Amino acid sequence: MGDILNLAGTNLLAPPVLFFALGFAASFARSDLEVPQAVAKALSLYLLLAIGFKGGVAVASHGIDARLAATLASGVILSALIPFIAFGSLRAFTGLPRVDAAAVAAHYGSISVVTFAAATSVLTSAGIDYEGYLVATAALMETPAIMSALLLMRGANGKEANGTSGELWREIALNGSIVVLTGAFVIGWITGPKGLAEVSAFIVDPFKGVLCLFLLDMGLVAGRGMRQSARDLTPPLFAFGIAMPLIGGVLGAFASYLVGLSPGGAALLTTLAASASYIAVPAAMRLALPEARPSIYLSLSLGITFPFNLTLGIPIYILLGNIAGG
Amino acid sequence: MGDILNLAGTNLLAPPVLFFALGFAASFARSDLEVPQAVAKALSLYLLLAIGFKGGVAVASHGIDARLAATLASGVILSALIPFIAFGSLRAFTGLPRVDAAAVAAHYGSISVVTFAAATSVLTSAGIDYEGYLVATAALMETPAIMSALLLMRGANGKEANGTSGELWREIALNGSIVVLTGAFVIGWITGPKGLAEVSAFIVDPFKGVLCLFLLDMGLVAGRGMRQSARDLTPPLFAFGIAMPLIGGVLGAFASYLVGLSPGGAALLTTLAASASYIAVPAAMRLALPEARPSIYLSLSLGITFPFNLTLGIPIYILLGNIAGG
Amino acid sequence: MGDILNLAGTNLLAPPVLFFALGFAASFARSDLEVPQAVAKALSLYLLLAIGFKGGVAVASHGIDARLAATLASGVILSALIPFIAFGSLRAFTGLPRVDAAAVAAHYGSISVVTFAAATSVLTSAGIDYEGYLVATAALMETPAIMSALLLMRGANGKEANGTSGELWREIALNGSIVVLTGAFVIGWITGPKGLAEVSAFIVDPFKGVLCLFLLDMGLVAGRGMRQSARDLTPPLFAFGIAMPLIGGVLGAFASYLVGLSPGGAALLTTLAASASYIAVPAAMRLALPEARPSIYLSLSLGITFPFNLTLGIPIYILLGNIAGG
Amino acid sequence: MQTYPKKRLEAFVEMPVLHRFTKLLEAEGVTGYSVMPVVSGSGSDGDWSREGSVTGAGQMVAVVCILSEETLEPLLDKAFAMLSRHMGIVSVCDCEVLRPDRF
Amino acid sequence: MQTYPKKRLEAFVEMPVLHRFTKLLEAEGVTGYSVMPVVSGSGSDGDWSREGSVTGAGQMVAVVCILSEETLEPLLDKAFAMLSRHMGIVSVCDCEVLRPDRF
Amino acid sequence: MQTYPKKRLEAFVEMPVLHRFTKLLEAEGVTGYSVMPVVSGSGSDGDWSREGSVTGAGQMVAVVCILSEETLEPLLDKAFAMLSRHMGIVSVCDCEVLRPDRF
Ligand SMILES: Nc1ncnc2c1ncn2[C@@H]1O[C@H](COP(=O)(O)O)[C@@H](O)[C@H]1O
Ligand SMILES: Nc1ncnc2c1ncn2[C@@H]1O[C@H](COP(=O)(O)O)[C@@H](O)[C@H]1O
Ligand SMILES: Nc1ncnc2c1ncn2[C@@H]1O[C@H](COP(=O)(O)O)[C@@H](O)[C@H]1O
Ligand code: NA
Ligand code: NA
Ligand code: NA
Repeated sequence: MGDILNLAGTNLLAPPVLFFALGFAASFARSDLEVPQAVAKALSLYLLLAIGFKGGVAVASHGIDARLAATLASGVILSALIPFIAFGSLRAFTGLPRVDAAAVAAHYGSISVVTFAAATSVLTSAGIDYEGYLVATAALMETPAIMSALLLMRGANGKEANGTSGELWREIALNGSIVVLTGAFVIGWITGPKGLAEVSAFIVDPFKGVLCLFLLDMGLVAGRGMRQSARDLTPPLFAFGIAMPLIGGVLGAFASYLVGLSPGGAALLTTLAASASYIAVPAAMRLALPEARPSIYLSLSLGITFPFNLTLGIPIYILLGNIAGG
Repeated sequence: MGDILNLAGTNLLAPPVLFFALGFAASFARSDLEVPQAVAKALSLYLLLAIGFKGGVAVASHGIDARLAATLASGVILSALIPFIAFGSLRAFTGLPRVDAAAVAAHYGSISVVTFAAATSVLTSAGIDYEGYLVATAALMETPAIMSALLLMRGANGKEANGTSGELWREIALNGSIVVLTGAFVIGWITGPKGLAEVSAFIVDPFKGVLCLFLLDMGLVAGRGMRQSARDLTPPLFAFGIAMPLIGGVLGAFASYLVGLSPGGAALLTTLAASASYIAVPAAMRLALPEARPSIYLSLSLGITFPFNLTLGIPIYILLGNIAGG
Repeated sequence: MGDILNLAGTNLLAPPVLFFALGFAASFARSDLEVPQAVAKALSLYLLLAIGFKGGVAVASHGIDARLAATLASGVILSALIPFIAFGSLRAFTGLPRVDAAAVAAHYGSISVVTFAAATSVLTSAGIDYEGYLVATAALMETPAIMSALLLMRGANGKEANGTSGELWREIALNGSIVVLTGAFVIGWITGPKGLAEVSAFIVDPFKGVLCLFLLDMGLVAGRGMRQSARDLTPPLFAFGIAMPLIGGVLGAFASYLVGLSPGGAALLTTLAASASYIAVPAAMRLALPEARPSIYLSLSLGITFPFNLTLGIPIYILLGNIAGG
Repeated sequence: MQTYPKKRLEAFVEMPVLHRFTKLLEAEGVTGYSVMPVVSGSGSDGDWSREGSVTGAGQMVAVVCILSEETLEPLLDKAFAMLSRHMGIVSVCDCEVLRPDRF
Repeated sequence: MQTYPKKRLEAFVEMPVLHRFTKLLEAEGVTGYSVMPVVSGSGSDGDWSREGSVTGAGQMVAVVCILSEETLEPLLDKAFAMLSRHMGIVSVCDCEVLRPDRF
Repeated sequence: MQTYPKKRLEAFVEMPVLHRFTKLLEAEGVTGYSVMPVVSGSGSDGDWSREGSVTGAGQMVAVVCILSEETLEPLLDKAFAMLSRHMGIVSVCDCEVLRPDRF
């Protein structure tokens, strides 16, 4: 417990969190600071590529163990299951309309790669190892939640959601962020440590610095979103944005325990379960549930849950991982 | 003196200056070479962030000394004072209309971060140390000059300048470049050398290379500006663009002497006083003094003073710093 | 031969080729993955700058030898000559209209810097040295092919090609990619190893990683092009896209033998002769031969020849270089 | 110079829907269209800006299409049906072109 | 399909003034607007290009706003007053929309 | 507010030809123009997208120019002659401006 408080303190005063806070504050003070969209996309691409590649190399180095399949499966189950819990809570406690609740639920079942990246960077600083295939788990967890959300809506009114066709699923599954994460993972796996050595000056060394810059941008965007939709976020919704990641995290930790992950791996699966999507799911919701309001789901995911996870959540998830992990 | 000639020679043939020259030449030859705006903004953001962060870390390492407050104060005074000298000279010698003279004056009171960056990079190559809080001084020097320029205009015709409201001042003070420089400085101060170690592969190692790329871009933009407004730049204006940084530099050196800065610190305060803004002030002038012609102030600042400072100015300011500094 | 098979195998499973394949596959699966244009341009600029700079430094270190002039001259001759062969083959075997054939021919006489970059990166990994002035040769080979193509068209119908004026030639010769490559080469030459040491954390260390990212982008663009113009690419054209680089390569190897280049240098001149332009020539063709269809020449150059060179071509050219080189 | 009357359709559509919208245009037989970026905006669903954002959700683009009156009529119905559930607006104005056969 | 006449306002304004201009639009009760990037241009104050530039000074953006004739009238006066000291131009053309209630 | 009728010319031209086209505009005496980016498009020469691409070939930009009817007439002939061999289209619509002396 002392350790975890320590870790939380260290985390709060580490560059990534401080840069996020800078962006958030600048946005609230209505500074004109902004990161051009092309640059934000490049930073995001870099992080996905680096995380995927390193995960693949880790699998190549340490080999696949028996827990690989179980971890992947538990990730898929968590992603598909969490939306039902989220939807139920939202309907019970927040009075959010059905379609908004379903859209929000999809976000919380899915995952946030930058939260994952921040967690790996804390683990690395703390010298804690983790299974490389958690990256593949992350990629697999992106979409099942969307399916659950659509099921929830179909259950609702018998009316088919907009374009739940094969085309929609192709678009969702081949979202650029999923393709890069998965592709880089496979490439890392194929090329192994030898491949990593050739590109590590690009992929490994500057990683944390790039993460800081991207978090500055996330802070700016989150702050802007909060400024604009503060009125939409009622206290119960706000509470949901803090409670839901904790619930997801506990489920993730429990799954990690069942699967038998290492403490580091458990911390990451916990983090994945606790995190909420901000790239793939929002775009999918505009196609599948266009009546759901982006101001609600983006504010909750980016404006409340992401900052919570980045600051207090990650240390908690590392603690949970420590308890759950072998 | 031999040293300084040596330094000047080395500086002229160092990659940063040569890349600037390449951009300038390409622009004059009307090559279609260009750096996309999003990339130019990212490079600028990177330089601000890196300079700010390293300055903060330096303060964290060496502690605050008695001269901190005096340095900050002298920076503010220089920034506020220089516009009056610039305005007077312009009115006396160049026949520039009042409003253009005031706008130009604001640029010369304020500072250019990339000139500062180039100077720190020369100092680092030469193994000369400097006080980290010069970065904070740079941030503080951005805006007082604007206030002086508006005072000059108000004095002129009794008529209030356009929107000298609180809103205008908020916009000026929260200009993105000031926010990043200051914010990164504070973050560097908080996280100290430990934080720097984590991100130095991003913030320290590639710094000079990124500076080269940004200077290539600055050369392209400066060359384009010169090509387009050559006719606006009369010989007296051209002379002002060379003489004014030298006057500012001497004042900066004198202030450094009074404050008791180290030779490196004195070189930087001299450089700041000698440099002219090209980000924050131009935008502020479009709001506050829209009748002033950007072709005049951007050409002077970017097309004449910046190249002069980059090539011959910096070695001179280092010499002045050496004389003035303790 | 065992070596070369080995090299080919290694090359196929190295990160650069795999990232290209990822992009190509993502594009074919119609993923929405894309690299913003500003970022693609920045990556291209970086590669040109880094290759140019390193080439110049190599010349500064090893001095100019007697072969410099001969290499440059042979590059110019290859660039001017290959279009005639390409044009003849296209007219004889593919039934391509005259203007399309001339435009395609210009692409194959000219060169692809990213193919060159990939080849240097394979050489570096294999520990094979090469003459730095091959970079200057690359820059010189960009444009003579365009002149040949225009000659071919003028020969055709007596009618002057569109705007074969001095203005057109200025635009072609001062294409941004040529200016950066040449300029950085000269800067590298001036600053030498000392200059390189200052910027190598930016220019040398991350080079291969950046190349991977750019190749991901090239894969996306090539795949998109192929998807859209598959119907334009008849089997004879497809065969041309594979055969022509091999013919060019053999000529390049022969020239290398005559000039007396080292095995590494011969591999690079062979690669240059075998590669086809995708930046400078397409833009020039839109000006000079607007009736030629970009879908033909871009698909051939980017969609067929580039992937072939990247995967199988480069090992072959290294083998040829080994045979031809001293 | 002789010019010919055509229509200029300008649609602000959500990025995630863009692909479907352009497919509709093609299905309705337009001869061409251009997609132009939008930086930021404001509407009944609030304000947005592209800067810093990595998701297409909530981001708009503009589709500009010069077309003939005959093509426009049936297209408008279908565009209306497709976009009714989505953010964005469609407007049409009269214009003149030089090469009537191209539209 | 039934369409309704509206106005399309297009203003090229300086980047530093953009914020004030959109505030004016909102104050005048427009229901929405879109800001579109401009790459380069030429006018009485000379040529400019955004590429390579890091300051907003001298850079233009385009504001496009579909609005009703009633909203347009008072807005034009105020826009004129605001922009008279700044670079840029305002033009208005007629257009047709599908959902009249939205403007 | 009093407004004055002018013309709004919108030309989608290939990037490599842009420079020549704007030179033509200047030669014909327009008082200003703005160049706006285009992200992707479709036409008789197929589809294209700027993303990922480093060459200007096959990429379009839009040139918007507010001008007087008198300037337009001779310009159209020359624009037609210049662009006939190139990709792209030109359209013109009526618009109203506030400051007639500026065009
Ligand atoms: N009247 C309008 N004129 C121009 N653009 C508009 C207008 N209304 C909406 N938009 C654009 O469409 C987006 C979504 O509109 P809305 O669905 O009303 O929120 C806005 O953010 C604007 O970018
Ligand atoms: N007639 C015009 N048509 C289109 N854009 C224009 C026109 N006049 C000016 N502009 C744009 O507004 C900017 C500033 O114009 P000016 O204030 O005349 O220098 C120009 O650089 C163009 O981007
Ligand atoms: N009818 C149209 N409306 C709008 N843009 C068009 C139209 N036709 C062509 N374009 C644009 O011009 C480009 C070249 O057209 P084309 O020469 O027909 O291939 C297309 O890719 C579009 O960007
Ligand atoms: Na989750
Ligand atoms: Na100054
Ligand atoms: Na070639």
